[in-house]
Amino acid sequence: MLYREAGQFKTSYEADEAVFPILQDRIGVALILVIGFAVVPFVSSNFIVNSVLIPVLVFSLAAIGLNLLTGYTGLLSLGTGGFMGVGAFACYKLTTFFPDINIVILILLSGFVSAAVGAVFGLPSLRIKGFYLAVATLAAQFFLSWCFIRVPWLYNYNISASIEVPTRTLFGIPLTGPTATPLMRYIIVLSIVVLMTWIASNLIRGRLGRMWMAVRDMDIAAELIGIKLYRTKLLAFAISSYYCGVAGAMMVFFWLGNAESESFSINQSFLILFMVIVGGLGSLMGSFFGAAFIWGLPIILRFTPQFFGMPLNAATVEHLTFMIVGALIIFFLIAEPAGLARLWQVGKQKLRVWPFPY
Amino acid sequence: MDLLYKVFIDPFVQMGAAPDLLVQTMWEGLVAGVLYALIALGFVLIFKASGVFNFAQGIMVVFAALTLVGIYTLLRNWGLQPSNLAAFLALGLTIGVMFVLAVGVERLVLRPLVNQPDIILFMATFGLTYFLIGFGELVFGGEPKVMIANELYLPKGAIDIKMLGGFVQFQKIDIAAAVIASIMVVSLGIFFQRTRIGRALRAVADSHRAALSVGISLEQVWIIVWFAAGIVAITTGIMWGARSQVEFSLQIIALKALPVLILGGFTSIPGAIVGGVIIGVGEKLGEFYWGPLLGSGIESWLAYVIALIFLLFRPQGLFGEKIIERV
Amino acid sequence: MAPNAAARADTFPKLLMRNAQVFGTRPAMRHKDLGIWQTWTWAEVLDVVRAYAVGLHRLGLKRGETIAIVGANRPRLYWSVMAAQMLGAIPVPVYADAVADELAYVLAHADVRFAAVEDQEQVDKIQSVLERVPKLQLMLYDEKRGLRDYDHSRLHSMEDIIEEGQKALAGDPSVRAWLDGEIAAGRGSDPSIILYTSGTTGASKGVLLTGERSIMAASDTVAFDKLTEHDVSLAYLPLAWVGDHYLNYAQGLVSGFCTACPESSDTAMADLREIGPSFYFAPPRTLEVLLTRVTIRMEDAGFLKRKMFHYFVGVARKYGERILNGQPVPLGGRLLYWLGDLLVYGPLKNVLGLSRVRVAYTAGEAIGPDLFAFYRSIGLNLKQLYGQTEAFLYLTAQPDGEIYSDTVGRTFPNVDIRIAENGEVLFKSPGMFAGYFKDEAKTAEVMTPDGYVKTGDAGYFDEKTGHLKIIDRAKDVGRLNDGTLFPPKYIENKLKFYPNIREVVAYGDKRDFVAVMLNIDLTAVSSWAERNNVVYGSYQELAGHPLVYDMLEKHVAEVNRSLAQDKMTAGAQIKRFLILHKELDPDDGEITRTLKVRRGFIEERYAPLIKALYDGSKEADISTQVTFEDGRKGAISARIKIRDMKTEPTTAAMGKAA
Amino acid sequence: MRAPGGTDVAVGDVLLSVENVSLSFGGVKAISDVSFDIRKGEIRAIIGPNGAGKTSMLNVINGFYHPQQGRVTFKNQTRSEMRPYEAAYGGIARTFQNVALFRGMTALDNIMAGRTLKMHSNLFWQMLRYGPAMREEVEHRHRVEEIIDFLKIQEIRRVPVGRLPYGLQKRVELGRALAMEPDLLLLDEPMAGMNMEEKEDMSRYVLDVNDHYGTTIALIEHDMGVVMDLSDRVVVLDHGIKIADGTPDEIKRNQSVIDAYLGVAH
Repeated sequence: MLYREAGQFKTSYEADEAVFPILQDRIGVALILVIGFAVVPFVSSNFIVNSVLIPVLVFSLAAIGLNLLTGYTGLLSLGTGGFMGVGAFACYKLTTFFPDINIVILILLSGFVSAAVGAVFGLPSLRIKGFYLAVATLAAQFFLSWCFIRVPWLYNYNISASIEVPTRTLFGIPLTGPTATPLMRYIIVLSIVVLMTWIASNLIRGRLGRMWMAVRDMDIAAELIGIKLYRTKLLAFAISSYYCGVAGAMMVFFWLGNAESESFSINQSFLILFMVIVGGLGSLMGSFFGAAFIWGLPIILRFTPQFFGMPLNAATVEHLTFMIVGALIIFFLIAEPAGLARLWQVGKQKLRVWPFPY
Repeated sequence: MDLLYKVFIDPFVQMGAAPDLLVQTMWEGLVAGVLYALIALGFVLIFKASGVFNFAQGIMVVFAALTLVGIYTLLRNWGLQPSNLAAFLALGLTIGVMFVLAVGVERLVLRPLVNQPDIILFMATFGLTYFLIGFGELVFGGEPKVMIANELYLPKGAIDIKMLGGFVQFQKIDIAAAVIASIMVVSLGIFFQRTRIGRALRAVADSHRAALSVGISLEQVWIIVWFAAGIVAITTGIMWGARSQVEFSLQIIALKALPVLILGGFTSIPGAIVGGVIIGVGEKLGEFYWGPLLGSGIESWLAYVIALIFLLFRPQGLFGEKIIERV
Repeated sequence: MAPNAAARADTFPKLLMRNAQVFGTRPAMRHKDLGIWQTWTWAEVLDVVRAYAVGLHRLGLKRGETIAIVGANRPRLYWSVMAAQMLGAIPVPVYADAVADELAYVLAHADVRFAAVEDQEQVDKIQSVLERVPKLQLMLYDEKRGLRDYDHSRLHSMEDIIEEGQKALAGDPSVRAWLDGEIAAGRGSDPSIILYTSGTTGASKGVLLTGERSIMAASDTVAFDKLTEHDVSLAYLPLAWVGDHYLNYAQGLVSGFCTACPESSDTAMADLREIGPSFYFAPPRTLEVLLTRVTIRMEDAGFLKRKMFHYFVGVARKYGERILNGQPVPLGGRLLYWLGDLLVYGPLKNVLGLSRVRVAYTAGEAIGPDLFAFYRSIGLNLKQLYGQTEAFLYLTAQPDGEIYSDTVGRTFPNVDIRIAENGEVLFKSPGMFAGYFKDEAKTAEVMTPDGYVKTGDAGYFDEKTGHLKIIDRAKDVGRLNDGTLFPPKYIENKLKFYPNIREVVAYGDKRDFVAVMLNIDLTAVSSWAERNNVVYGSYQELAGHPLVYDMLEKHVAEVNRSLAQDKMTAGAQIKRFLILHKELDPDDGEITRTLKVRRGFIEERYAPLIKALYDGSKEADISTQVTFEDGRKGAISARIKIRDMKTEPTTAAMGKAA
Repeated sequence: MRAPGGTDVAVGDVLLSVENVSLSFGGVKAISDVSFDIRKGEIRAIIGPNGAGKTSMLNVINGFYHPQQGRVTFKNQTRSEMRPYEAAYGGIARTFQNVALFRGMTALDNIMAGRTLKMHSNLFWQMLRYGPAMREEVEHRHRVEEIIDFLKIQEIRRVPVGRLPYGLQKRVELGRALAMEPDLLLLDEPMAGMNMEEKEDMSRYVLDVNDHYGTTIALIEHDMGVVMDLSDRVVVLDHGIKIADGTPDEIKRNQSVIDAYLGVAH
């Protein structure tokens, strides 16, 4: 309905292959970015920024990471939490080694560490598939979270066995640590997420993306057209883990402020996997939807009783939340197994052919 | 050099030096293994018959145990005497609950999701897990509980046997666990091999149409396996509960069943048992003899690493059918 | 500025040179090819055409010779026309879907030595009739595919020829000078093109047009519709039809607008949507098909959506045209219409690819008032024009704001129209043809002593509007035995306005009463059948279905009612009708390429049916020869039912007495 | 116009030769001691009753299976073992009996994927989708569009292949193979499950490929009519043994072939 595609024709392949070939989409995205950067900071409270926006963005990035691996390359992983942890601890160590290098750079660097770790734990994927591989990644998960406890060097021998984020500044403005304003942290996180999302979209639309999807859809045929399976899969693990690592680092440095092994437990891995599935396998857009849904739902559930002035104690609400989330996930898988992204596509298509049904 | 010694020589020297300790460790491993095996059994049952990788098996164990204890306390509060009667009544009711659960799962989860990709069903069982956690805590409260072991006539105390120049201690409950587990496995084995339903179940594993030809609807089969898995869960719950206590953290050990499955293969009942024992014994030995080298707690991941290494050499597991790539 | 600038250039090649200077960097031509819209600016086009011309010259094409152009709307074929004209040769476009016989006739009659064709299909077709075209020496093809192993002694790829030309031009400057000379040598009075009219009767005639006149005609219309180099039009009409040559080729060169060629005929719809033309021409049939599709697709929409759609279409019918004509409309109406535009008209036009259309024309046959009203009401500036090949299309057209569905508009500037006493329309016009190629006799036939051309159409000027109204072909207007007037086309059109009816042939001249043979519209009727779960195995079965008969009977009854309105036509009501078992098909020669029915031919072909219509029998057997897609011939036979109609009393007596 | 089977294409020297190849799974012998060769530019048919080991032969040629005995020489270069992707690099493309497309991807992407081993831009540029990477994308998109044009599948360019009818899927798969610009194209029952019309189209395409790109083609096909029209030479397998080899006419007359098809016991 909003679309006016007549007369939007392409005279070059560059234009034809653009991320958003349709003008109206470009406008939409531009609007969202403007709102994200210019409007939200002024209208939303610290609470919103701190416990909704930042986490959702961080998780979206992690979800994108997992989606590259599971959604695009078809390799099921339950090690996401671990890889996020690697990023976080790596970044922590880097800050202690190079206190003067800008934190943003360190965060982006720490991703490489988890990329390396990811690649190592990706090795089994050359031999095994499906749930077997999932279990293999569980090994990574448990080994890593064990390391986060048992290797004191990782957290500089703090008695608390947790990492405390030091204060780091950019042009004198604190970005991390207790003194950093939520807004500042939000802006940094948003920028990094936008940048990395853009890169991800470039990757999946290009040669590498096609190789990944080829491996996902039919590895035999993929090998036959000259795709080296092991390189492609390992690359998928590495890049996926890079995204998760950066997400993990941001989670600690721009959101939680401190973290211990627990923050990167198996539950974290499952949480991210939920986001990917609910959002839609093989869709970047979906990763955002999934993160927002899975993270937002409990918050909403938590506040609705208060809103209606129902006297429920926190514990009960907590339990109810669990139940409802569980039920919703099942309901959701039944309603739309292809995830929120699919709903979005359908809606968009409807708008494009409006007033016709198809 | 020194390290190599510590890794490859020293542990075995210790074993030789104190064989009684070795036996003790292996026994504990064995028992743990048996319980892993029981959980794995739940997975296998469901995977075999419905191809669903039931992540909820772990929480089902906890849930079963909680329900049992919960109902028991309820009955007692109503002043039901004697305690044993209450206990067994509770057990019966719990079994009923597990049946209701099985039916519910089949109606509300499996049936609507039939012929969805595995990953989707897998995720659905996650949802189920969340639901059961929430529900369980809501009804029975989150705090740890004590299993009603002696009310159920489960033995207490230990037997010390003098052997190999030392004492090896066998907890009676552990022995009971081992025995009951074995009974469970054997009976399930018979159930699968001998009975008509059992054959139907195996038929389903191969093809759903085959099952129908045996005259059993898919729905029934699913209910049956989930119910069976529920029974297994109760047993496991009682055993674990009796050894430690009943709490939600138990569900994490459920994940231990995964490496067991890897070793045993997703579809083999004996595989589950053997795998369970290997993992149990392996991780206990590793913890006891190699743990100190790395700082303790390695049993949290050792099982997986064992499975992982194992996978690289035999992707389809010990007893799993061979996977052949078709072009 | 375009027109007067054009006036200076008196041939198309000169115009092309002008455009290359004036609009050098503007797009002249686009073509959906290899997935994107390949684009050429006027400057680029000039270069290619120059090279092409040189290439053709080297192959021996000489001034005054003819060259056949056969194929779909593709840049290289348009360029073939331009290149030929550059050398003073005369292009002769031929319908791409013409069957071998027609093709052979035209090629032979136009005694072409060269043929520029689209692809293997056309090459094969021509080679199959080679012996009947002795003069043909060389063929040029655009699409290389499949022609690799053909004997290339008399076959060249356009690409290669153009390349050679480029080399030659680059090689020595004198060639360029020579070519400029050739272009300059072209005179406006020289024949610029021969368009063969697929005559409704007998063999087609070659209409000879000259450059100067064509350009003058085009300049007038370009000025009339204020077309500029910023306009875009989609070339999807047959290359060989005057419409395409006029609207796209001539107007394009005069105004400098961009002509876009679709990827293929079956993607034309999608391509239309992508390119979003600002100037659009569609014969009523196309508009009809379009509307049918719209209605069918809306049928499948959800309840609310359907409700909304119909409601706002209603709103549009109420206010749309008045808003378009700039007449006063109540504020409420304007608001509703605005809302409708947001929810329905805008999106609808967008999906159909008509959002950006500034001027749209329809012509060729009468258009249904509802059909016409629909498009105008949703804000498409659709107008009617009247003309013919001999006039280089335009004779009359409707100026903005003076739109009536039953007129074809005012006499065009510089056009002179006279109505003969027998009601036939005669004209003199700037674009007037120079005569029929190699056919003095026929030329003389259609010319009046005082130099007017007979259109062969009967019509009159409407008093109120001053617009021309066309009722029928002059020679087709017949009389029933009781002497009442019988305008077959008029009746046929009234019936064809029903979406369920695709084709109609009416009989009555020198007969006791009017009877019609109907063709169902497969798309509309089959979807109707689906909705009312009517089962059928074949077209034939569907056409013969009693329920279908009932449905069409209602339509015929309504037509009778409306015929009864006017005392002129009241006597010509339909007494009997039947539904044909097969679609009338150009491949069987039953209708022309431009989809006009060949009444005479059909009369012979379906003699038994017509006999049955008039001897009162309830049904009749018929067996007909048919040509299948792949050219094979076969026969289908059927038993066809005939229905009687009761006629209405003349209601006109009071109403239209004055 | 054109002699059937494109015999007018220059049939040159040996491109690939199979010498005494034997292959068995466990105890079962799939191929025993088969030898034949494929010449540059020819269309070579491999026929035989079901279970004759035809597909296994193709799998040996492009490296899915490794024969226990015998050698395969491709472009004068003998090898015992190689991975399928090495075959791809070597210039062997292949379509499958039951279509093996990337179902989740559009027809365009499927064929683009066929260009993978022709693309080289590094990860950095791919991340930016700019400079070399973009240039490469465009260049190869252009080549792919030519193939799409050649196979007349413009309308389905953006359709996920999973949704396409069988005939079109086969065509897309052929397109993907062509995108690799192979020297040797292996077609495993390209016309399986097609109606007459589709078969004619597909035959047309096979000939055009052989003719237009000068590609050497080895194909397995059950429809004898098709085989005889298309191929220059035919090799006949039965129960893993080569029972005949020659021109279509020779094969038609060969007694053992007739027996094999009539199922006479050996």
